[in-house]
Amino acid sequence: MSPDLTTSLGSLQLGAPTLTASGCAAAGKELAQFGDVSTLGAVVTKSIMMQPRSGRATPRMAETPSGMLNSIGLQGPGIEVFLEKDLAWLHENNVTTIVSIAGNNVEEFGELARILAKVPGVDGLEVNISCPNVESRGQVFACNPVSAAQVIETVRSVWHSDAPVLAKLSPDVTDIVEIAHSVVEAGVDGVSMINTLLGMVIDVDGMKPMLGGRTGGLSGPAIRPVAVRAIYQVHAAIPHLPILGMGGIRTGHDALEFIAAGASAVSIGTVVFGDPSAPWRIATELGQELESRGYNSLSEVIGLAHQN
Amino acid sequence: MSPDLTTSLGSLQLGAPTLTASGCAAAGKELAQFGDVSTLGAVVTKSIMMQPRSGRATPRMAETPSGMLNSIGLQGPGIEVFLEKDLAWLHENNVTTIVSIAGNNVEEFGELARILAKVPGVDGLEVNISCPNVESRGQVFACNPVSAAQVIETVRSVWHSDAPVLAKLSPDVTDIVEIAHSVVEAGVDGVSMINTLLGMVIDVDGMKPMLGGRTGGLSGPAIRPVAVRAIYQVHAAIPHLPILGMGGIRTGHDALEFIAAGASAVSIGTVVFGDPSAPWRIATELGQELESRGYNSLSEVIGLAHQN
Amino acid sequence: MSTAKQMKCTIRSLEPVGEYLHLILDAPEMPEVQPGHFAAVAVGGVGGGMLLRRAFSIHKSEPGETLELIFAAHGQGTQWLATQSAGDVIDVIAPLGKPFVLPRQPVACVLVAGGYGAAPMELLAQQLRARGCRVDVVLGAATQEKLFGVLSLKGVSDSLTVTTDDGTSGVRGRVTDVLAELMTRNESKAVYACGPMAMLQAVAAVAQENGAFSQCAVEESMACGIGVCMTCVLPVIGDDGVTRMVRSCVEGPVFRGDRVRWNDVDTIPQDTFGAPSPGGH
Amino acid sequence: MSTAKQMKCTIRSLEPVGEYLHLILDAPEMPEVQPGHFAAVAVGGVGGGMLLRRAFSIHKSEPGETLELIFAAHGQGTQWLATQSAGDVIDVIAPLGKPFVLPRQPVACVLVAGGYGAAPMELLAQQLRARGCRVDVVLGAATQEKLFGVLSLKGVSDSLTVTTDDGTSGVRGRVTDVLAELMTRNESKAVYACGPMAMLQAVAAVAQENGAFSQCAVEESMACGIGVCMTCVLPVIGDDGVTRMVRSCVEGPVFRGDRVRWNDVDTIPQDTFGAPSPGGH
Ligand SMILES: Cc1cc2nc3c(=O)[nH]c(=O)nc-3n(C[C@H](O)[C@H](O)[C@H](O)COP(=O)(O)OP(=O)(O)OC[C@H]3O[C@@H](n4cnc5c(N)ncnc54)[C@H](O)[C@@H]3O)c2cc1C
Ligand SMILES: Cc1cc2nc3c(=O)[nH]c(=O)nc-3n(C[C@H](O)[C@H](O)[C@H](O)COP(=O)(O)OP(=O)(O)OC[C@H]3O[C@@H](n4cnc5c(N)ncnc54)[C@H](O)[C@@H]3O)c2cc1C
Ligand SMILES: Cc1cc2nc3c(=O)[nH]c(=O)nc-3n(C[C@H](O)[C@H](O)[C@H](O)COP(=O)(O)O)c2cc1C
Ligand SMILES: Cc1cc2nc3c(=O)[nH]c(=O)nc-3n(C[C@H](O)[C@H](O)[C@H](O)COP(=O)(O)O)c2cc1C
Ligand code: FES
Ligand code: FES
Repeated sequence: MSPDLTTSLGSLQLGAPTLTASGCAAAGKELAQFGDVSTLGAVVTKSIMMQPRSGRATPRMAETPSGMLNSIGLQGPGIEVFLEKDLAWLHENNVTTIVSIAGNNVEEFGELARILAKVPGVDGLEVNISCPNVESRGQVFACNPVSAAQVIETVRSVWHSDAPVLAKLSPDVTDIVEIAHSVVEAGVDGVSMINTLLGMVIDVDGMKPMLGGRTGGLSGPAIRPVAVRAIYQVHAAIPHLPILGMGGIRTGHDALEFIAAGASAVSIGTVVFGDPSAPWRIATELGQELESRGYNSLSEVIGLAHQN
Repeated sequence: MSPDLTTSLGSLQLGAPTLTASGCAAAGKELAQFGDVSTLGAVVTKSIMMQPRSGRATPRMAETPSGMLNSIGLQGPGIEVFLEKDLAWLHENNVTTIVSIAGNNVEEFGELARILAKVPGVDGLEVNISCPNVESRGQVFACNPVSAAQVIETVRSVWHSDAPVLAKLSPDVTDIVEIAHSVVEAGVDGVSMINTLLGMVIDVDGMKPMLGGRTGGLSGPAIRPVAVRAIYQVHAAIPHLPILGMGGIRTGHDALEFIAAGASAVSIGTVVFGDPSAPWRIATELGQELESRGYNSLSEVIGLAHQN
Repeated sequence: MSTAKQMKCTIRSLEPVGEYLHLILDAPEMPEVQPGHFAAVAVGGVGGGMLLRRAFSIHKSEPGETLELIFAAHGQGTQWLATQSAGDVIDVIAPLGKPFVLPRQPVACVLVAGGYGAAPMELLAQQLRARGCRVDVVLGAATQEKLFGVLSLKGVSDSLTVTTDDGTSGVRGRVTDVLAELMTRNESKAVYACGPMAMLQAVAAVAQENGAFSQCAVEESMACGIGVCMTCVLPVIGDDGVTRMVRSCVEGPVFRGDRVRWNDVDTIPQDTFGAPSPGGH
Repeated sequence: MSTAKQMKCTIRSLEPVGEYLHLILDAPEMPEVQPGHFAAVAVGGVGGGMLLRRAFSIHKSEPGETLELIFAAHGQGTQWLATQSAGDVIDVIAPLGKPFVLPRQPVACVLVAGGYGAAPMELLAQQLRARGCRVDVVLGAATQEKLFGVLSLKGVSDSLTVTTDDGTSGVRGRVTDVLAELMTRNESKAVYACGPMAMLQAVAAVAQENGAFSQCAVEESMACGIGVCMTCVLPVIGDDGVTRMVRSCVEGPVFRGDRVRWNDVDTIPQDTFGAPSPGGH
């Protein structure tokens, strides 16, 4: 019998263990030509802001060894158009949807949450606190336990919905467990980790940073060991906390590493760019990895690497 | 005419721009079969401690995408044997030598510096503050501006030598510029960056962390964009501070990225394991990269990417 | 949006043509292709260090049979591709992007290409001629070895002009040095262009000055090629007159030449939809 | 420490032998080799995602001419190596490590190998016989396809015994099931072993029980293979009776079987030189 791959993130039941990572699948529609999007664990949408946003200047990407840098700068249509077009499509197509939100300040996060709490088809909220706080000299919310908690408290106070709220954590911190503790106290139902690492590539012909935004976020298999470590640390410190894991997952074997470290489900990000069918393929492979090791379900493996 | 590749780190003149990275060339002797070690910029020796040290249990390494994890745990013979055997060999062979030191507490760093300040053949000191502080629940010195500064102040107070003192910084911090500022105030002549990133690989057959030490340090080309970013940030904040750059350098082109970001010289680490002649090859390639772009010297390129 | 297929394709042949390589793939699952469509090829092998696909204009294709690409071995990925050989299997997604829009009327058209930008032009010329259009071709390159398609395009066009920067073949100079006169002579109503951005900008300008419609296939750095990553954007003016940062992989790579804000590529013009207000967001 | 060469070697042939692959390289710069030396092979190609070399016992070598290895396509790197073909060039460092120590006297020796552990044994048998030693060989594997070298070792030994776990060839069981009796019968004074750690441990124990000297080639995960990284250590008792974490790439891979603390491999025994005091350093 093939293993039971269903899982959950807090109150949200997932029919499959692989989700798309925010910013790596737009709002799901473009992936429909490579698979049935409604069979994914969920689509996590590109972080949406209140206002339309042009993003940063190009070049916005650089390939790096086993990874890439991006500096998209949260380009998006703003929450209104998102609801009308993107969320409507997801809802019509019965896609489990986790909406990722980003704000320039704490209030904007609150406004976004207030709007989304009322809308049908939002199965979960991922709060991308790994974006710069314009009120605090551009420091990233997730890099400070106080500002991270402020965002979550504000979101929580207006989130009149049963759908879980996840905080998306940045690995660019001295102590990720401290940040996890602070968002848990502020009331999250789970955490998503990890966002990208801050990186840079220099264009040595132009003698300037390669990306239009100078720095960018490093993602892909290159960062996988950092993601596994972060998840392992947070699960060790807060065992009951649901974790949506991500960071360089390419195969079912990689996904199993994340589950064993403590993730309840995984998001596939950068690898989708090279292999758009990866979210489906990895779910299948994960099933095979579990089966070949004699496990009957994914749930029995969550955090198992902590027992040995 | 081929470009002038000589450079300096504070008062230390280097005949070549590529050094070995601490822990990636032992004390130089084993590399002698692949090249003339005295022609390298310098050998940076494996971090030495006061006492002999067995290191951590095996497995001590795991290959990762474009990188590796290691958890050696600072295995070494202790300062006494180091002076007798390793330093003596380096000195006899006219190798420019930067000795890397590590202590379990602030006093040990001081003791090591006091001993080394008197010994001939020490051309520079690299203070590896990226190791755990046993007195502070194992927190790494370099992760805290106060403990980082304490180490440097203590070293500086007994360092009666003209050879430069470099602090080796960890990238696993929220704000590396803050740490750089604090070690500069404490009196370093330069910084080495970056040390490895904390990572983990799970053995999904054994269902436990792969490494004997559970976590390990991630190095290699995978982390290069993080290193370039860190160097760029520190050079932007403290332009006069000499930087020894490292982190995944594989080619002369990579080395040029580091120089353009603000490094005065570079150390070659993990890549040596796959290509023991890399430190020499990369110096040659760097010369070609400079020449093909019409530069006459390495020194004119240091930090050049900040001007555009 | 075209519906693309992710396919394993066996290399039938890989041969040099001038400074480029001509790759012919067995592509039994290949859908119909329009000129201007592109293909995205995975490089470096599984477990290699390169995650991102490389984009190439589709040169030719027999649906259900073959797919042909022309490429320059340039950086790490294309150099890897150049070392593959017949029998090796590569992973390809195609067809991608919006193709060239063909005129409804049998008007005179000029096809302008720089270097490997000529790859999609034979297919385009054939389709235009099938609609009764006059087809004039201008091929430019830095030097003779970087010209592609001179012979084959001669066979499917009414005239073919070659320019090289160094004069090693045809007229010494740029494609735009000959374009205006050619357009006047033939009363060309549409210009189709593929090549470097600077060339596209110049061609679009000449087209506009001569009252012609232009279609330009742009080349922006692409991470995904399928519309999900937002790396490949450039400022394009919409039907409503508003400039947006638009994805060249799904809304392009072919754009109307008068709609692309060529001077502002690699910037966010201040009047772009959603642009940062002065002083930041 | 041997002096190793970093060489570009062209593949002369790569052929399957049972479940293994036999790689023959052109190695014009190859120095002299002793049995037990190993080679470290770069895998994945330049720019690939694999930074570390793979270590293989040297099977055979003609100095200045060839280098032969036997390997199992196991993980990512060896699988890549298995896809290479004649004419491809790979980067090799050899010879590395400390080889087997040969006896001064012409004593009776037993060579025990598990699976591809037989790779260095033909060379070893030849050298022992050249010194007048009697050579008995025991080859073991899980199953018949995982045996290597049966025929060739028959030709250079006085007796050859095969064991397989599943009985598909030779005696059903482990190499140690036949070793003691063989040693008694032939009054063997030295045992040479290469294979999995558990086998080495068992062989070393049997050798010691029978008053023989043993030499075991261990297999520890290696990052550099040249002594600079300290990843490949295991606890070995020195001449002074002190246990140290010793690098198997330069002080091994061949160790005296009675000196390796087999039960403590993958730990730091408390009495190791420099071990953490209880409660940490
Ligand atoms: C729509 C389209 C059609 C193209 N058609 C052709 C063609 O027919 N023949 C041809 O030779 N080339 C074509 N190119 C350019 C080709 O994609 C690049 O030359 C190639 O991606 C460079 O890869 P590399 O491995 O050589 O370089 P690398 O520097 O290793 O590439 C690193 C990364 O940057 C991206 N990149 C680098 N340069 C470009 C570029 N110029 N355009 C887009 N992405 C880039 C790569 O896709 C990769 O993700 C086309 C590009 C686009 C966008
Ligand atoms: C001295 C010595 C001699 C050897 N001789 C042979 C031989 O003759 N034939 C043969 O088939 N194999 C031999 N091995 C084992 C061989 O090195 C490993 O099977 C191989 O490195 C695994 O690489 P991979 O790409 O298949 O696995 P991966 O899992 O991709 O390897 C990842 C990393 O771990 C290291 N590693 C993994 N397994 C081992 C291992 N068992 N031993 C050492 N390093 C390992 C690799 O070198 C690499 O750096 C020998 C090992 C040593 C140390
Ligand atoms: C092009 C790109 C855009 C991204 N955009 C977002 C985003 O809008 N919001 C967010 O929370 N994370 C974003 N991420 C981060 C990913 O969701 C993910 O956390 C990270 O890339 C690590 O996973 P990966 O290695 O599988 O890509 C983006 C990543 C990439 C590569
Ligand atoms: C096996 C290994 C051992 C290391 N040991 C030390 C050490 O003792 N002291 C130190 O400061 N850094 C040590 N490092 C870190 C390197 O010096 C270097 O900072 C880091 O690996 C990044 O450079 P690289 O990617 O070129 O290896 C070690 C790295 C490796 C891979
Ligand atoms: S390349 Fe990803 S959206 Fe266009
Ligand atoms: S493998 Fe590096 S020291 Fe042995």
